[in-house]
Amino acid sequence: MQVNENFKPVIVAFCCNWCSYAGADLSGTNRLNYPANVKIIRVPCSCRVNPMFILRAFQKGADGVIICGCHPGDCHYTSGNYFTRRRITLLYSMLDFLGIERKRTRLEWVSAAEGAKFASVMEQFVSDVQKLGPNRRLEDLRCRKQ
Amino acid sequence: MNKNLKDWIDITSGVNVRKCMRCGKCTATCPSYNEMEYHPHQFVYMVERGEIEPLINSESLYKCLTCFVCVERCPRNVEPAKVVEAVRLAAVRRQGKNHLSAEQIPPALDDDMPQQAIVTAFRKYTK
Amino acid sequence: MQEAMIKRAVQLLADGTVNRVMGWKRGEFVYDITPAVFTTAEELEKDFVCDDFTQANLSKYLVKESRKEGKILAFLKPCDTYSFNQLVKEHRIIRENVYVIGIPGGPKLDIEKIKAKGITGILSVENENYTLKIETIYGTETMPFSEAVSGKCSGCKSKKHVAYDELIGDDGEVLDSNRFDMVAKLENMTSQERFDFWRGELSKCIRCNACRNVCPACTCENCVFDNPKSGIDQKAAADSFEEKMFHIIRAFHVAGRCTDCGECSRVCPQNIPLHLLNRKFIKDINELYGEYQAGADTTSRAPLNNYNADDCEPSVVHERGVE
Amino acid sequence: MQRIGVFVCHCGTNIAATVDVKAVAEALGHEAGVVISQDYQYMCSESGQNLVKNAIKEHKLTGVVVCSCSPRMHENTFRKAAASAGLNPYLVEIANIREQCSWIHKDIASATEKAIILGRAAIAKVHLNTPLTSMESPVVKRALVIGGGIAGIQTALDIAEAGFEVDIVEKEPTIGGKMAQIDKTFPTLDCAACILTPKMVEASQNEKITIHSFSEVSDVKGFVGNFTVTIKKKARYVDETKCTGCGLCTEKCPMKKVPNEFNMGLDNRRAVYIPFAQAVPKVATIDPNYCMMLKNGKCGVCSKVCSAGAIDYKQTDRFVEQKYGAIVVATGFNPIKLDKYDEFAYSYCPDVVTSLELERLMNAAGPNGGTLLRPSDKTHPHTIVFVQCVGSRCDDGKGKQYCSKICCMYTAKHAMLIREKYPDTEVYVFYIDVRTPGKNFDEFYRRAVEQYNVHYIKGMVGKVSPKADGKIDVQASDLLAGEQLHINADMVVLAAAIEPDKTARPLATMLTTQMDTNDFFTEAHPKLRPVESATAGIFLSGACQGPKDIPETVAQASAAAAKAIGLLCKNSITCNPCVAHSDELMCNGCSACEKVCPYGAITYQDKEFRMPNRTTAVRRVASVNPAVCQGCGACTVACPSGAMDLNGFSNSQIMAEVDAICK
Repeated sequence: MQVNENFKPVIVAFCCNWCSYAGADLSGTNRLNYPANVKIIRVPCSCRVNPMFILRAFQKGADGVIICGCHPGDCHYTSGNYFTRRRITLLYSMLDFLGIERKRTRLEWVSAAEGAKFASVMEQFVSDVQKLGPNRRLEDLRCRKQ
Repeated sequence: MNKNLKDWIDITSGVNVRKCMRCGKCTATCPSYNEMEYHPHQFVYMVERGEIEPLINSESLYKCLTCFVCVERCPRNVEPAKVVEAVRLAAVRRQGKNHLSAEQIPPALDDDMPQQAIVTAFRKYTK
Repeated sequence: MQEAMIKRAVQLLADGTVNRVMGWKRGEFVYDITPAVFTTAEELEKDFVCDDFTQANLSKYLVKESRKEGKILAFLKPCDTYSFNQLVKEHRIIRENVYVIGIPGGPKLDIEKIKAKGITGILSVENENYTLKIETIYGTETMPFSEAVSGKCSGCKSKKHVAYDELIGDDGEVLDSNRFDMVAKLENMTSQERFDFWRGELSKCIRCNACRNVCPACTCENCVFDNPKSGIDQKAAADSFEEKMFHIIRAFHVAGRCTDCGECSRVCPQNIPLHLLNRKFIKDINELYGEYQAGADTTSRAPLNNYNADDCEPSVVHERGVE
Repeated sequence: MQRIGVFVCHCGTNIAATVDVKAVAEALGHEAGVVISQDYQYMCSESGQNLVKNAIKEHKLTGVVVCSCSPRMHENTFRKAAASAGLNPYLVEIANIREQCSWIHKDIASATEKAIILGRAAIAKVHLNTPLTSMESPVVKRALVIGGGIAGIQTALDIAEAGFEVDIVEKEPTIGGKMAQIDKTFPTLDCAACILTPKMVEASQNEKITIHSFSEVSDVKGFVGNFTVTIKKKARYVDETKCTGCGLCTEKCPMKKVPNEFNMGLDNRRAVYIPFAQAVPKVATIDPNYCMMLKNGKCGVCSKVCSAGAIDYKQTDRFVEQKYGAIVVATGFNPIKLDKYDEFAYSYCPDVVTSLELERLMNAAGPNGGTLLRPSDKTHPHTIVFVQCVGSRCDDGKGKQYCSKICCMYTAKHAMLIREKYPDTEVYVFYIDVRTPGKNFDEFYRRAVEQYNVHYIKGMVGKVSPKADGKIDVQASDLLAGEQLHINADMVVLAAAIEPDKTARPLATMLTTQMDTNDFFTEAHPKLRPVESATAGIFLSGACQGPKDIPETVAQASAAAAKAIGLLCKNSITCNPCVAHSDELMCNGCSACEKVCPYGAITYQDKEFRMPNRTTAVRRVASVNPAVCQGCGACTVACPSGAMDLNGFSNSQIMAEVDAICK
């Protein structure tokens, strides 16, 4: 597949305040580089991420959406990420069913101590989306900047 | 270690030998203990280590009565008897090692033997 | 059947058990059936109908009706009782205010399938030993019953009533249906093929909201798409994405609650197979979290409001089937 | 119209080296609603904060965006600064342009571009921020301890010591729990009663402590700081206030054949009884299942002999309602039933006993007065076999998957005590692993092996068969010797697994606390909050949270007390205002949110709503208790109608951020 080097995918990352957001901070503290395309939105828990947010991001032109939460069993609110796991599994399955490229969506468990993992996950996710090219199947053409 | 053979035993027996916590309860009440070279817990452990050849070559294989006491008692649900049976099958199914040939059958026949037993034995002990 | 139902309804009205009856009545044409509430024996005898076209699921209407003064009698087909149970579980129907009579289910007929044979000017449709005798203004036509069976009945999941106060006719069994075949077929397509399929289907959507309005799981006081605070309120489909978003979110909101009654596809004026979205969720839930039939009882926890510590990771989606 | 101030921090060169801060301030200054956009060397410094404060006053700002380091670092700093300048602290948003931008990117152009986008997202969010105020909720200065074992007693004593009223609810006629039944304690071998009974007396004499013995919790309402609990005081047919505990009734009662549960049914008590000599409260209780008077109205001996006139055959269950600020659960454990383990012959051979039964058999106050005799023929046992892990570490559906933790140590204790008292008795211990982590624990176990010559054999007992001559054949494997053994034993002692008390499950439902699949209470955080439940104001003490020995139980009991005291010390609790709230007009009352709430913060009520045409309709709607909600947001996604939203992270706020990023 032809990879367009000039294409800069827009990546939205929803990060749980207690684990992944702190993990992202740690990768910053350790100066671990990952692509600038990733923009993080802080949520109290991964279970706060409504499927509507994900679809909205795609609608407004995001090329990939990643959700990061605490590892199962480590949720600050004891059970939030277990609900996230079911909801997001089903949502991703539905997006796949509708023919949306699988690699545009991802869920990762990143703890507050895993700065390096955060950086490498982002690195890889951006490169996967880069290979897929712009999100044509799920965007709202009206909102796209020309 | 024969990886394929170990995998075959794992699949055939349906037993996850890694669940064993080595308590020895299976061996504790095995009625064939005295006749066996390898005891139920050793079967499980040796399969875990992939040492299946010695088991196949051991007479212990045919001393197991398949009474299922070990299965009944095992606190971890490991089911040693099924491991023994799987190893036994591995031995039985070896090419060229048929335990029964067609010629051997007529002399073994007697009037009391049910027809079904002969057919079953022949099916089971030949490849 | 219809006579027995009217007779029983009249009895229950007379002895004061109920003060209203929920059923169906005929519109301008024989196949033009609409749910209706009857309050007198006269009305019942004049308008009440139960035939091969009375498909509509009455459960949803009971959300409002069960909150009115007095008790209402509702005739529910097996599939409707699942929706009924689900709504009772969600505290949407007040169970004490409804007297449920279970009646045998379909298969019911889809008039569109008859019309598709080029039969027009229909005056009446009779089922004679599974051959339809259709009187039209142009004369009599016939066609096999099986060819006119409604889509929602062809994948019937159960003939068993899961909630009722009394039964007319016999109770049936949960069936072994083939309802997931089409979902499985789509799953086995490539990503591009699936996308093309759904673009073709969903682009027909005119956002008439019929699917939402008929759905017995969509009983929100105010739909999230009509709620200005939700951030996604929309008036109509302005572009190809919005109806996609609408249908995904709608399917997601009813996931684990949808009883697979098939009303959404039945009422869709554009004939979009919307039930496939719901069935996809049901199939996934069954495969990933264990068999679950919404509405089969009134106590179990919906799969999306539940979890197991060893649930699968979302990556299973990415690992199975073809990309 | 919003008036938003944007403040871009250089953080020395931390940010300024890779992000063109001037350009960021310039670009964000053009965003809608922004009236001032400044950059500064160190925004978190005194003068930096003053910059923000002055701008708030001067420009009458309605929102503040600080582009700086992580909000986990300085969000509070800037919130406080805003508050001191008269702006609601929740109208401040942080754009993280250090950890998530300048520190990870090297290219100035792309880092600057990203910083601007992050700033825009924060501005978009702050447009929708609403002023939030922390709610204050008063704290009732009284604690409830459920369970009167050593855990409950210790917790109650500690809380009372701190000066708070505390009630103990105990379902048995006396407090003391399992520890009262134990003979000696490891690893010091001091007598359990000698160290426990003074604590029981202390609890009964402490004027801050009220003991509700023979009582159960029947209902719990309310939330942290303000629970209303209904306590059911079961009828004991004896007036507690009159009974002096003289025990005359328990001697005169003609009903002699009642199994004595305190001695594990190894001997009998009367229908009217005091469980043991040091019981607290020392009050008699009549067992209605055996009392002839209560069963058929014939007898009345106890009433005749009672000089205090305390016997009251007409007593009924009473209900007491009380308000509490904190609740500590200390419901403890029980050994599991061994009816599924036929191979150990427990159900039909009296000489096969559990370890707890052995405690009673060896106890001076036990059925044999402290002499170890076989229950069947009262002869002295010469060979005793101990079996470890009976029902523990089992994956066979009959037992428990966990390790019961205390058995290794008490078995070493039993073996040692027997060998010391009866040197002619041979003791065999069959073990799978010996687990002795704990202070002086392994030394203790080694002493049993080395000094007391206890035979520790690695292997499991497979079958226990009573023989005709009264002996017991124990068939086992010795894995290290590779032998199958037969031991001709006189007694077999089974280290039965322990499980949470059966009352714990319904209690957890009442308290809306979480339990694991084994019915142990789940702690709020397995490492950092081990004595709190996830439900605010409910604390966990002792074995109800997991198997524990006495030292651990007491340590946890005091820790739970400290947590409860910390709560009771406050006059009111300040609640995090970033909590969920339900829009009643949108809510369907479907209960989806309630199901996913880990804190039980959501309740339902029927409310009347105005409908068109001057009619009204009653609808069930959810309401969130802001004192209990912790703000995870699980409910907001479970809610199909969008009625449930989260303060500080509302649907529209997050959506605005998404839009700003994707624009």
